[in-house]
Amino acid sequence: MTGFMTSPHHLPGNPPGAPAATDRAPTSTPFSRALGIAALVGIGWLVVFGLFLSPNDRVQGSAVRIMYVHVPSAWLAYLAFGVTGISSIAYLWKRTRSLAWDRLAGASAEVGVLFMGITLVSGSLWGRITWSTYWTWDARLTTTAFLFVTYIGYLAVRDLGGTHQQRAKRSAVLAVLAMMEVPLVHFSVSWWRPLHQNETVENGKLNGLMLFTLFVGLIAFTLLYVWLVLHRQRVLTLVDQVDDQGLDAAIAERRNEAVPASGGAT
Amino acid sequence: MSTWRIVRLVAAKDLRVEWRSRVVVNQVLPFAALVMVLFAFALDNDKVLTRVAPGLVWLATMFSLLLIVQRSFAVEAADGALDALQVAGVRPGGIFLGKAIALAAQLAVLELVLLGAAVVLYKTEIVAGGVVLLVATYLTATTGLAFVGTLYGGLTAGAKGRETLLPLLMFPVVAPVLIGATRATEAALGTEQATPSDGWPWIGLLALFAVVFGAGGTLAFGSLIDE
Amino acid sequence: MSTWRIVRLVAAKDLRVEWRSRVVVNQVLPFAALVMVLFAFALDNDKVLTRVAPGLVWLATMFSLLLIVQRSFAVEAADGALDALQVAGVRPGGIFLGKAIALAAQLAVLELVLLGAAVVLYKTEIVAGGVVLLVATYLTATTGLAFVGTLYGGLTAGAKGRETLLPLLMFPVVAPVLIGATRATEAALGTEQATPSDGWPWIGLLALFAVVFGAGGTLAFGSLIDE
Amino acid sequence: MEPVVEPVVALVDVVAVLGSFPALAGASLTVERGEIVLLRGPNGAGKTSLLRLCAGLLPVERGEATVLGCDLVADRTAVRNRVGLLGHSNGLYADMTVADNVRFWGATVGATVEEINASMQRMGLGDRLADVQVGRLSAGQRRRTALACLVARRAELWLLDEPHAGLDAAGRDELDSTLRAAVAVGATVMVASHELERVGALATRVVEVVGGQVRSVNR
Amino acid sequence: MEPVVEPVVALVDVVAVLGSFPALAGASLTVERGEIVLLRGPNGAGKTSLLRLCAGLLPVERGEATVLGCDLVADRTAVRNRVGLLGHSNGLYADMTVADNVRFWGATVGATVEEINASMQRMGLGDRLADVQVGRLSAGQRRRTALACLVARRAELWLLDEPHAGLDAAGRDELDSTLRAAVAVGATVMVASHELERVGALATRVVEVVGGQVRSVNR
Ligand code: HEM
Ligand SMILES: Nc1ncnc2c1ncn2[C@@H]1O[C@H](COP(=O)(O)OP(=O)(O)OP(=O)(O)O)[C@@H](O)[C@H]1O
Ligand SMILES: Nc1ncnc2c1ncn2[C@@H]1O[C@H](COP(=O)(O)OP(=O)(O)OP(=O)(O)O)[C@@H](O)[C@H]1O
Ligand SMILES: [Mg+2]
Ligand SMILES: [Mg+2]
Repeated sequence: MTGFMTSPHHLPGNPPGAPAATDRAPTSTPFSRALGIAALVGIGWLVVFGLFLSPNDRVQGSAVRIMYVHVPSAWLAYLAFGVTGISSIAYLWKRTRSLAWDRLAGASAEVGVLFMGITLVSGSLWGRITWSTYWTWDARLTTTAFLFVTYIGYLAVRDLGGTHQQRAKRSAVLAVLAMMEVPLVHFSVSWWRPLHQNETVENGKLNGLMLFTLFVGLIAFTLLYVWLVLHRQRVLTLVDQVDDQGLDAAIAERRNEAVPASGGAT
Repeated sequence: MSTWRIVRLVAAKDLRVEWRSRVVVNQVLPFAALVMVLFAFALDNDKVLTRVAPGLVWLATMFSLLLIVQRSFAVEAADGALDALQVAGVRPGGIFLGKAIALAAQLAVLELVLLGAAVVLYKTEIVAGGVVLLVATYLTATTGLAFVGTLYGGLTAGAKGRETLLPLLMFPVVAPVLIGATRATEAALGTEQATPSDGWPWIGLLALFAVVFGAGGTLAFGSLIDE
Repeated sequence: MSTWRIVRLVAAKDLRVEWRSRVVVNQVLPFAALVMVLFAFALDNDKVLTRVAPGLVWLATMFSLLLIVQRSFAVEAADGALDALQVAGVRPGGIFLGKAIALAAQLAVLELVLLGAAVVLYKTEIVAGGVVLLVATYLTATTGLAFVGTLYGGLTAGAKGRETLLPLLMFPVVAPVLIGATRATEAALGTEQATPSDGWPWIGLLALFAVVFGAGGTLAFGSLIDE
Repeated sequence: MEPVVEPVVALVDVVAVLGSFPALAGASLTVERGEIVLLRGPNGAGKTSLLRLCAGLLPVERGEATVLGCDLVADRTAVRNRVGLLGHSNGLYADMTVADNVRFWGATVGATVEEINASMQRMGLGDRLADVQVGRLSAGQRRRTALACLVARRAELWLLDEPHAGLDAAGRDELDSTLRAAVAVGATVMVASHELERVGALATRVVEVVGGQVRSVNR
Repeated sequence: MEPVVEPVVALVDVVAVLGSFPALAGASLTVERGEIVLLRGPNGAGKTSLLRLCAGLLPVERGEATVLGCDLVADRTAVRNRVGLLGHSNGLYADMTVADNVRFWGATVGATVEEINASMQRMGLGDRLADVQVGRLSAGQRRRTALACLVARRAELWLLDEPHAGLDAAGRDELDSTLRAAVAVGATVMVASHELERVGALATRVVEVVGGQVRSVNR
């Protein structure tokens, strides 16, 4: 778990009186900087291929270009939720229990929600063009929406308060349960009457350059995902440490109540 | 004390609370029934009604579920009983199963009433061929809903202000049950030429759902309820 | 102390409670929104949806009304505040109007969200011609609902076990509002070739309703709340 | 005091029911202005019911009851804004902060901002606690808040149901002096309590409530 | 007791938070078997939090806490069924009758019917009250019911939060003798209370809780 995941200062989980993280500790390492650049380049390529090099679609015209954002973002959202689930399991499993897993889960869920949001928006825009409607009660659309809400709920549960361990346990359980909704979304198309595209890609119904562009998008988004998660996870580490330092201050204040001067109820 | 004794104990307690207070019977039942009536009002059009009847029945069930779950844990939270249960060393798994069973029992009664209402208000016919499927749907769906309800009810019961999360957490998760149960019921009732055979796959989904949340709840309830 | 100061005081208090606890925003709003989504999914059929959209909006409003009213009086009953209000000699009429105003305010916000949801989810178009009618509908209906809600909320708040009556009492009474508001909204939105002119008679009904329950409540609230 | 002064509380054979149970079964009691009366008696004897009846919350089933000159049989509501009741429950809004609550309850009787702040200070609810939601307070802090609300009301007749419960040593002394001060300016106090020593010392008279009736106690 | 006997409660610099507030800010306390410890201190000092922590309800944020040999930091749940907690709230189901409640709570620890009836009798909840819904009881009767449930549990460590509040004279004596009896058969008792005289007389040791810390008091 530790290693490149932890922040540059190699700060432990959440130690009592941790080394002051207040001196604007950057959340980036040489590695993550390189990663960030790579992601940028990847997105650059995606723009080039997606907007210029890849051909129009016979039926959909240039609307098809939305796919290069829509599909990768959807798949990355799946990946993100998967990571959240796995690291939650890792937390719940006694031998690997560490708050670092919990923070990774949280970070990944946040990014996942972001990507799912992109899927929803790009999807409905695409829908406006091809189905001439932003939204319809197609199975995949709905299940996607529910998945989106579920993880918003997950994030809400994360800041219910309580100690870090309580937060971790609680949300880990939810994450594992929520993870099982993902296949529901994926297979929804084959289970309900689909209006939405079904496994277009897996069944290789795509022209070569389109497919390639899609994969460019996939790579770029993956790099972006890893980069975002790295940073969020480090930020969350720092936040937990700031909590602890805030607690130190609060404790000091609380102990002052014992000084006779301020007696009474407070 | 064996987990099963605890399960029985907790379930019996919840049912006794209901027996003494009659909240579900006097409040939730009429509510659910009125929901059905109001649906009928809101879309007064027989053709539409019979078509969507199965969906509406399950929708009404879910609103009632929300109320029953809130009630079931309000009772625990009101005077610190949930804490007391934990201090008494009652295994959380036991609490979970016990409350889920009581919840399922109340839900089952409620669903029968709603189905009856559907038959009366929406002129839904129950075809002999579909009865088995219908029963299967009700069993699996009810169990699933009871488990989910108890799980999230417990999670949101703890500290104050939490209960505000219940609908947000619960609805997206029970939505699959709503869908599955609706389709299965449609198949059982032969709505839109659906045939029972179309229904059975859904039962699978519902059963899976019930198993997952049953297991998850039994194992994890402890860490969910202690804030 | 003048009744109006009391009204302002009570209304401000209720809104502050909401401001501090955010229950309506965090719980009822998402609930209502999800109700709309689930309706849409249960019915999933765009033609039906746009046709019944107005009805569904008001149906969802009414479920939310129930939750808000229960909450509004649970807050009073929880720690004996309602008794304290009476002992403080706060005129019941003042309590009624104050709580009704706060309720109406919260309801209004909620309805806007629901209308928005309907536009997005059900592809409801709002035609310029109908806007005035639409606003009139919302004003009259909201006022009416707020009055009814507060009236029955107070009636059922008192002794324990009573709250079980709320839905039973309230829904039949608000049913007319549901119908009136739905028809008026349909007229405003031009659902099924209805024209605004069809709507105005309903506004009359809604206004009458609001006036009756407003007057009734202001006068009779005292005898309702003290058990 | 000379007889022409009418008593603050005059109950004659009062019967009051909770559900179907006669919590008060023929209670008779007279309280003069300026008294501090301790109501003692076993659990379930009817002390709380008696206080709620005097506050006009519990209807009089039989008998005659006059409080502050208002006939409760004819109209329970008239007396209300002139008495102050502190029951077993605090009558606070858990979601609002301490300051919100005291301000609200103060305002219902038109107390000024100064009076409100004064009563909060008096109960030691200054600075830190003022902006904490009541629901998060400790039991005693909640009781203090309720008392602060009561003090802000300047009632003619104080009806206190186990007011000391939950208060710490300082709070108890504060409460006692508050009551003495109130009586000094012409108020009357009835206290139901099981802390006989403390309240006994405070009280000018002790009566015993048993089985829904009132017995005078001579010490 | 000789040092080899490990203490029933051993807290070292314990910190525990409610929300973000450190209700316990470095509390250290050791309680030996058979002691009756009175926790006194101002409102909001942390008494309730301390008791809830010992019952395994409140997690230990920092420091070390061992109760009945169970390490609370490692696992809060292990200790639970061996302690008995009576908090500010009674932990009763208001809709169920007194008998229902006592039976239920008794059953959770496998108490026999005799034990259950005995503890009800002991708290004076026989005949009439047994079938009244708890929600309709008077404050003191409710407290008695909670105590009956507690007595039926035969805990090794009794954690009592202002147990006397609301009890009448008879009930208080009954409670005291109950506690003495429990200690006589090897239990340990911690009582948070503001009734210093009464509980002081009962206690073998008094400690003061202030600002989330524990101070020993020499009398
Ligand atoms: C709001 C509307 C939409 C949502 C929420 C949505 C959601 C999704 C999701 C979640 C996926 C991932 C599927 C999977 O692999 O499991 C997906 C894939 C896809 N979507 Fe959409 N979509 C929407 C609209 C559209 C539209 C309008 C089109 C084009 C007509 C479209 C075309 C595709 C295609 C081609 C794929 C890849 C299919 C595959 O290979 O699985 N989507 N969409
Ligand atoms: N529905 C009911 N059925 C039976 N008894 C009831 C009912 N409602 C109330 N009671 C009884 O009425 C009495 C209420 O008395 P009250 O609360 O005034 O007692 P109290 O003197 O305040 O007692 P405490 O000292 O415990 O506060 C209790 O004995 C209670 O058991
Ligand atoms: N969210 C919060 N914000 C600020 N303070 C809080 C919060 N939650 C709890 N507190 C404080 O934590 C303390 C809880 O202390 P606790 O209930 O243990 O006191 P206590 O010693 O039992 O007091 P009492 O004698 O009144 O029962 C109180 O001072 C309370 O104000
Ligand atoms: Mg009483
Ligand atoms: Mg306390």
